[in-house]
Amino acid sequence: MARDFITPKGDEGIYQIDTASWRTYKPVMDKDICVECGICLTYCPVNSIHKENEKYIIDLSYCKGCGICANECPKKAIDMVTEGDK
Amino acid sequence: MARDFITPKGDEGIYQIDTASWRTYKPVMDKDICVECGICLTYCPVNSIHKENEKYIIDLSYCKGCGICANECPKKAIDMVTEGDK
Amino acid sequence: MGKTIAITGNTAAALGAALSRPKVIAAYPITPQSSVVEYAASMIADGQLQSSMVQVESEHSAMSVVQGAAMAGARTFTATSAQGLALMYEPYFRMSTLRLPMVMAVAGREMTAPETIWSGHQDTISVRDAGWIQIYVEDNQEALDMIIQGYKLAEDKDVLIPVNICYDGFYISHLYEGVNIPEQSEVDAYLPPYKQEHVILDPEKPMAVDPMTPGNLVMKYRKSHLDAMQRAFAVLDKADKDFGDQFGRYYGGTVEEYKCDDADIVLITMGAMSGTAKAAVDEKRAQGVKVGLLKIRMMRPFPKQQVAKVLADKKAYAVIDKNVVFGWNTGAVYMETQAALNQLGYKIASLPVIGGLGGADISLEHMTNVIEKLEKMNKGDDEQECYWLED
Amino acid sequence: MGKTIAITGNTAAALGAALSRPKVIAAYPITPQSSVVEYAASMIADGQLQSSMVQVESEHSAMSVVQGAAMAGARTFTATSAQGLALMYEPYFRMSTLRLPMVMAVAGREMTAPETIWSGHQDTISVRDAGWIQIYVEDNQEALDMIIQGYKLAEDKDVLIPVNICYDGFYISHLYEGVNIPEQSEVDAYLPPYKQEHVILDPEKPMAVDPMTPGNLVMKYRKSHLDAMQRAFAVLDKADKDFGDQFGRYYGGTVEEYKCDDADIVLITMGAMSGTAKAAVDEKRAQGVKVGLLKIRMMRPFPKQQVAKVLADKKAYAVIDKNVVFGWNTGAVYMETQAALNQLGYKIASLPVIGGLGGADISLEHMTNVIEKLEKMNKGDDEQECYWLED
Amino acid sequence: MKEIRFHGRGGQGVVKAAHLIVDSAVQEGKFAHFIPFFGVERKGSPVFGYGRISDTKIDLKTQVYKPHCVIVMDDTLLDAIPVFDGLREDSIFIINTTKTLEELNLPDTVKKAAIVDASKIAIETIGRNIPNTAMLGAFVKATGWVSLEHVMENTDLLFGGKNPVATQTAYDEVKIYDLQGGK
Amino acid sequence: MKEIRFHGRGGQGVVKAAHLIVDSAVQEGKFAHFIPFFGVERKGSPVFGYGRISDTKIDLKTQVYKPHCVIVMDDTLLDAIPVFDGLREDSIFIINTTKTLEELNLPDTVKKAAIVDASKIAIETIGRNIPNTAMLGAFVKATGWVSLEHVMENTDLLFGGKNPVATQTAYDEVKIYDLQGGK
Amino acid sequence: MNYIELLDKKPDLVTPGTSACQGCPAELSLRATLKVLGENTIMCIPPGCMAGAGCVGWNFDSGLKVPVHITLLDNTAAVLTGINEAHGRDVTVAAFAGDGATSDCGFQSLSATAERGENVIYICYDNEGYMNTGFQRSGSTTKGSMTSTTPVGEVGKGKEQQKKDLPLIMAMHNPAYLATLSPSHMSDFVKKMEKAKSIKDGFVYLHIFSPCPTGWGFDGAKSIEVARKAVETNIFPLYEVDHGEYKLTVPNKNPKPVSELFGMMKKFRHVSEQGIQDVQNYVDKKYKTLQALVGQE
Amino acid sequence: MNYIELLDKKPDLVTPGTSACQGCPAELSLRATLKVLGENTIMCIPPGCMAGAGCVGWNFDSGLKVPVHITLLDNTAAVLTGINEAHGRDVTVAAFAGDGATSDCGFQSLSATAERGENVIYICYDNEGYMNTGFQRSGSTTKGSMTSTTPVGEVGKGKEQQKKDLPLIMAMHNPAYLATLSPSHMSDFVKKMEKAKSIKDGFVYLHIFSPCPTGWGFDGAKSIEVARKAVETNIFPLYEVDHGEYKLTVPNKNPKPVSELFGMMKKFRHVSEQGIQDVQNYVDKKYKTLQALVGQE
Ligand SMILES: Cc1ncc(C[n+]2csc(CCOP(=O)(O)OP(=O)(O)O)c2C)c(N)n1
Ligand SMILES: Cc1ncc(C[n+]2csc(CCOP(=O)(O)OP(=O)(O)O)c2C)c(N)n1
Ligand code: SF4
Ligand code: SF4
Ligand code: SF4
Ligand code: SF4
Repeated sequence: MARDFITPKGDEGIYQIDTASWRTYKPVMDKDICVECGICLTYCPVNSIHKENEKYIIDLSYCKGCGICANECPKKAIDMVTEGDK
Repeated sequence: MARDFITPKGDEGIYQIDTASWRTYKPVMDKDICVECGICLTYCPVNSIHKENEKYIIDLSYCKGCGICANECPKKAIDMVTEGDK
Repeated sequence: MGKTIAITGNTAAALGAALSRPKVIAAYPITPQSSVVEYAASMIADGQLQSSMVQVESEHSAMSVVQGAAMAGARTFTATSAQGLALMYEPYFRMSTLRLPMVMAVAGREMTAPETIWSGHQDTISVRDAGWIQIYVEDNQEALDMIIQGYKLAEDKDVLIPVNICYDGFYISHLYEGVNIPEQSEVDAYLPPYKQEHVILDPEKPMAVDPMTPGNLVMKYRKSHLDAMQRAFAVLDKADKDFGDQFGRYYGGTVEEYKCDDADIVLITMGAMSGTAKAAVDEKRAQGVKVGLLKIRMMRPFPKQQVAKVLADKKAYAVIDKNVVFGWNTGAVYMETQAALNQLGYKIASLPVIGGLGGADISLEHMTNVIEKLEKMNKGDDEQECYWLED
Repeated sequence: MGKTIAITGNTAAALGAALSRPKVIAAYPITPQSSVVEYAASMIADGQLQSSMVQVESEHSAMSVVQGAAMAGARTFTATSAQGLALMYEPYFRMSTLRLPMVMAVAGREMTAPETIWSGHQDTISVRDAGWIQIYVEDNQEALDMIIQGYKLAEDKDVLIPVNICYDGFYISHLYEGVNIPEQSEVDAYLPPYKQEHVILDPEKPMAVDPMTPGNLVMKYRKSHLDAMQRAFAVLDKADKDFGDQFGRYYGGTVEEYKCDDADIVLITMGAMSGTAKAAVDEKRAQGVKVGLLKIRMMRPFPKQQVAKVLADKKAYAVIDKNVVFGWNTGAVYMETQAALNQLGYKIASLPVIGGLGGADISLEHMTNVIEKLEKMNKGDDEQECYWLED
Repeated sequence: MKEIRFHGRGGQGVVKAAHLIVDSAVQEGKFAHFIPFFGVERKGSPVFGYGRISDTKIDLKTQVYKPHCVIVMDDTLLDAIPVFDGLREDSIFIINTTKTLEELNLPDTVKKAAIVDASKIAIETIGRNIPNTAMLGAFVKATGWVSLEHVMENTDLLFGGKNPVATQTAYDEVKIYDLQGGK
Repeated sequence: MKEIRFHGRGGQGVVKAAHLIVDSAVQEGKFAHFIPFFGVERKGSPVFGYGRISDTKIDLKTQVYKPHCVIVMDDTLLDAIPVFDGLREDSIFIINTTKTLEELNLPDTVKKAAIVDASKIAIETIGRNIPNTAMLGAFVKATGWVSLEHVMENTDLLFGGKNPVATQTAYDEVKIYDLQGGK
Repeated sequence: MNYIELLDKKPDLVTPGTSACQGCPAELSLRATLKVLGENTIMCIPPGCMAGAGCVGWNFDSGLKVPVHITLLDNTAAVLTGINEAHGRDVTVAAFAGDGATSDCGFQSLSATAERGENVIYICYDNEGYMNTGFQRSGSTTKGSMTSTTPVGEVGKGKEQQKKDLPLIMAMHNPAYLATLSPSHMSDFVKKMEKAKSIKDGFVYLHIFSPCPTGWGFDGAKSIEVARKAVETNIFPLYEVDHGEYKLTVPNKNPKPVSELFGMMKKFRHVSEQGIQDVQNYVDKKYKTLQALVGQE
Repeated sequence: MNYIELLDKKPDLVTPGTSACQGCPAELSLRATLKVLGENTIMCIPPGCMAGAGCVGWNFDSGLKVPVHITLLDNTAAVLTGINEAHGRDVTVAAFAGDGATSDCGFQSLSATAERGENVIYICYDNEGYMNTGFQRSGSTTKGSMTSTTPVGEVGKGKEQQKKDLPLIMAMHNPAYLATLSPSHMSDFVKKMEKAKSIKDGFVYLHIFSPCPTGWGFDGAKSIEVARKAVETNIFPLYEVDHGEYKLTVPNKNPKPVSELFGMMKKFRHVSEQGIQDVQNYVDKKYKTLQALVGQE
């Protein structure tokens, strides 16, 4: 897009940061323990948790590894494990 | 006083306007009706009413002739009369 | 052809705005501008003007409201003066640097301190480097006409810069005189509805307005702004010509020359005092003095070419400033005229003059005194000391 | 003789202020100034500084609080940047026109829009006509020292004008380098307690501060202000000399000349970029080019005599502005230099340069490029087009 | 061009009176203007303003220093304000007062005086001491610079009520003295 | 004069590390400075800054375009940021990484490289992945521009705890490669 | 000394001749205020009727017999703060400001000063509009009121919004002391002013109802009557909040209808039955809120 | 759709990668807010963490998928007004602003917008300080809190004043709808946000409690826990005011002591028993006020 440099505007795309690279720890959900209450989803600040086919899954593309999901899960179904491990 | 014209300040005297000249009507107090309650004094906006020797008197030097005293006097002891009359 | 009625400068400004059909008006009262707001409010109350008027709590919010409205594509109007202009300075700067066109009328008033409510150019002059176009007018008719022209100029795609129409407090804001009020239909023909294209806040076209911008790009935005400023000279000249063709009143665009052609010496003025200067020129011409007047109409951008062109072959000139530049011992118009001449390679004898601050009168005698001083000057002389028009 | 430690420019400013013993501090955080406020707060929290610090809600109130304190006779300090300076513009103008001496540090930042938090001189330059003295510094030591000298200058009975100490955001505010911290006792000797005499709010001496004032008197107050501004040159030169005698550091007062004596061509700069310019001068001198640097330290009042004196016999000069004048296609220092030369009767080839806006870097190469352009210019040539230092 | 200086006090309607004169002149195809100057703009404080009427465009935007006509709406101003300053040889001095010419003791520079008790007329007609519309009648009679018809029409338009009556009454009652030969 | 460019991410302590170098140089009677440049200053965003060390006063106030030394605190920056720009012939490239020299695949312009797993050292010593104090050890070893004693003293003063240990460990563990003749 | 004696005997620290309109109760309130606060006071007055009436001064003369400064319209409370911080000794630092300067243009500065708990007294005289510049609307204007920026016409029906409840808004800032005052209730007025003067541990906010004969359109002789009516109708209830304790100082169990006040002046002449009812409902609701606050244990 | 489904299915209108800190609940609140308000929204964000985190944009890219503008720190509500006045059609005009922009620098603009009853939604996320510039004190900071401008030392003991009670102050402005929200109570949060969106007859003010792990000094994983504790201790009671009707949406008869919240983070570490008690008293008093307001007939 040719810019006119009149008024600064952001209309070419969505600015985003690769926040996945921030993680030291990553959340790992134990599907067996999970009771699909959805609590983790409501609290994930980066919108990384979703229900797919009746199951909750964590999409790590932007997950910052904050650990809120693990902390809030009433069943302790989520573990924070060191990035790279599993 | 020699002015330096640094910061504008009012330190030579008190600025005042000859508000007596505004009057169309002036308050006249009937000492016989007055019961010395002091109400007029409390309401005069220009501080023109005072007690002297146990009597209330109206000092006309700055009285604007607003008529509040006459209006508020519970005994109707004050009359507003045309300036120059009485 | 409209009708001529006597009105104040403030009414003229309000009418000029109303005829321009702004969608949103937001303004805050301040002497000597208040009746602009009041008149606009009464036109709306009477159903004569279809604008939203926002009753803001301060000038800072007045400018912010119109900035919001302008980003959403509306034509907007506001008016202010002195302390109000100062209070809105932050959003004022932003309005121009977001390149949102609008017109703001300023009833020029001296800046406090000292505590004053009277006339002066200090308010607008002190903020002349905040990115707005500034046009100064001489009488009520010009105030009305220039608000309409102001929109034409501001909204031109080559410009897209908001415009101040500056008229002297009291000397114009409260001046009551005959003014021709153009017909709405004629104004509509001259000034079509504005459609904003360069930026918009609209869910149908989501975008960020003013995301974070690094320095290399800031340089580009600033250069674009400065370039647009330089284009404004021609756009104003054209707006003036078109306006004249339609309404029969021509103002000269960036500057007005009055009897300059054969003049040896020239007065330079801005705003209401220009009328008095014209009378002085006439008086002195009658005495055989070859004097002319250069009235600066556009102070931002500064018409350096036009000023230099007029002065090029003159013997001497004086600039009468109704403001001071605090870092100099002169006014702003004088200082910038000096800069213009230097850059363009002229050196002409000159006299800096300051008068009319805080509502002080600039009289016909003041003007003739200045002319007499100029007559005595020799080519190349520059008065280093400013001549103060005291009573 | 104090000790030398590495600190940031902001810490230097806070220390300069603390050493000057202000009674009242009020400031509001803004990038890149915030750590000035924080450092002052921590000195107070630690019991090292006996000042009242008012935690205001905005810069408008910051300036208003110190104005109140100053009217009651207190020495005061504040610091700000860009949007903060803009927001306080109304009380800022009033502080100076009430002639209340104080020092305000400004970590220079580009003005929004575009949305930016980075370096620039636009903030202070755009308000240069609001009656303050403005001094621009080159490094952390100068920032610290000039805050102390600033009080000396502001409080001088010949001056009584508040002073801005302007230092470039990030390039100085966040620059971390060795700075000599003077001993408190030495600063006390240089800068005695301030006793305000010209105006005071005190029940023991009742007076109105800033009653309504008619135009003929406004003219006198303005003239007095402009005269005091002109006296500030000499007072700063003396403050500089006294400071140097005591602390061993001389800065040159209104301007600093760097290898100008035998120079043919001269760069003019202000603030942090001056250091880079010095390096460029050295580099070019090593190649045999007779180039010098004129660093403008005081921009308000504008030292026109000093500038003209240095440039008088030069072949050409360039001014590198880290700001724009919106009504011109140049920066402010260039424009005013032109005015100065014209008024004083000089005509020297010149090149307007703009760079460093919005945090853009002004590199050594930029500087040497400017020098090379100057070398090619002939006497009398003026570049009408501004040279933009883009990457 | 005729230059007029107006003196009065806040609340007496000085500005409105001046506007009515300008309106009338403009309707008559003349050029005219009025510039008010306020001190502190509140009831009772002295108010003044400057008017001009001319057959050609008026460029001047300055105070009037040498009036052809001075209008004083309140005789208590005589002591407070230099109302007589700059009077021309051929000028006319119009004053609202209960006093007689003798009692007024006008300076020699006043060569023609018009005296009217506009306050009395105002109270009798409109019922309030706002003397401006009455003063207009005196002005028209004393100067003839605008027509009584226009002024009365405009007064009616702006104020209505008995105001035009006040104007007419003052027009009829004003006493005009030629003082060229001394009082 | 030696010029240094620092790269890292918000939260890694880049600025503090640079300050410690300047502190040390100043204590040694040298001149030194550091200028940080922030984008959006929040955890994880790329951060960079410029340092200089010299025996004479440093006038320059500009970015470093031709560094004698580049310090990279986070190897994920290698792809994101032009960290290799302007490297001098005689410059040193210092990087915090778990990778080996081979895995890094450095460009030819890197003539000398210092590799250290500062994050690991940090986690092992101070218990958190803040690699700055470890990187200082690598820097001192690789350049010798300031003394280890001063840096450790200053680190202790500013951070205390095990930070000086991190510095020492990295000093000991950093691997320095001369790549003049190619990798 | 009872309040009448006090008003009689204490020196009047205001110029004897201000140009405030005939019957202006703001002038009355200013005089009474300074009689109580006394000579050891520094006064700030922003632009508005009181400054315009000459209470700051003209040329080289002052309008008060205590130190006085005209602040900006928008920074009064901040200036008070600065004066207070600078003064070593014990001085009463006070402001006397219109409702425009208080509720609108200077509100942020006021709110922040309250939040900081500065030891100053901020007094607002509420004439429900910008009187000095010609009666434009303020936030504090009563709904329906005609003003010069909310004129009445084909479309315009006066101010569209209810009055901004400054006293309650300020009460929620937890000042050390807050009170509403009316010149019609001078005994209450003086008592509250004395209490305000005695406060040393924080911020004081006083809100004075100040009918404006000129702007509102009634005879200046009726100013006090109008003010009294505002109290009697609960349009302006008299109460105080002393360190968090709410108290109705002039309780009003049987309020008169607001229409009685509306009938007294021109600015409401055009207001419809429905319009009056709107205000009545608002006043009733507000009074309930106040009672609830008074009643909280 | 229940609130969990809504949060799951509604499009996320915020950039997937913001640079808000790990565990920042303001990011959570912003995403949830826009999921409810939807695509027909224009958003204004003043300088602060959310703008700094990239939610406005960078260079030529936007940080949101709806129109977004970064206002000045001091004029957000006024800009909303202008956008709203200009828009012919029905668009939700909203702001998402920090407590600094709201309670301090932009408070006047907010207060006046509320007074005018503009049809816009102003949302404050309250992290009790100026986080974006390095955690300086704001009016909304809790008493005792250490911040970078109220540091702790020999003399300094953290913030000296109680927290400015923005929600109650705004409630006294008579908004059409007002509510307090906590990210720990998402069902309540979504319900209130939906109600806010539905309001067409005036001003809406929403105040979201937003603990800041970075500034306050606690582990980001605990953000929701901290927010919940604030509700449980009555430090941040959840209520709404719908056209003047007060309601506690999450009543809390047996509040936990505030010390439980104080213990969770570094910013209060230095606070003495007495200091905690001060805040406890303030919280108790405020809750009583709130109950009184709820109880008014
Ligand atoms: C920034 C700014 N805007 C506008 C004004 C103009 N102005 C002066 S007084 C005033 C009205 C003040 O109203 P209020 O505070 O209610 O006092 P009142 O006149 O009613 O006594 C206004 C708008 C100003 N002085 N400063
Ligand atoms: C007039 C002005 N002053 C100061 C600033 C600097 N500034 C930018 S963001 C900010 C803090 C905002 O705090 P808050 O609104 O609480 O948002 P948070 O950063 O906590 O999210 C400040 C002071 C500014 N942008 N404008
Ligand atoms: S760790 Fe944090 S960011 Fe990642 S999924 Fe869990 S809550 Fe979301
Ligand atoms: S909170 Fe725990 S149990 Fe509930 S959906 Fe998430 S992982 Fe499953
Ligand atoms: S306009 Fe009203 S408030 Fe102002 S002085 Fe006159 S009566 Fe008083
Ligand atoms: S500093 Fe606090 S509020 Fe700001 S993004 Fe980080 S966690 Fe969120």
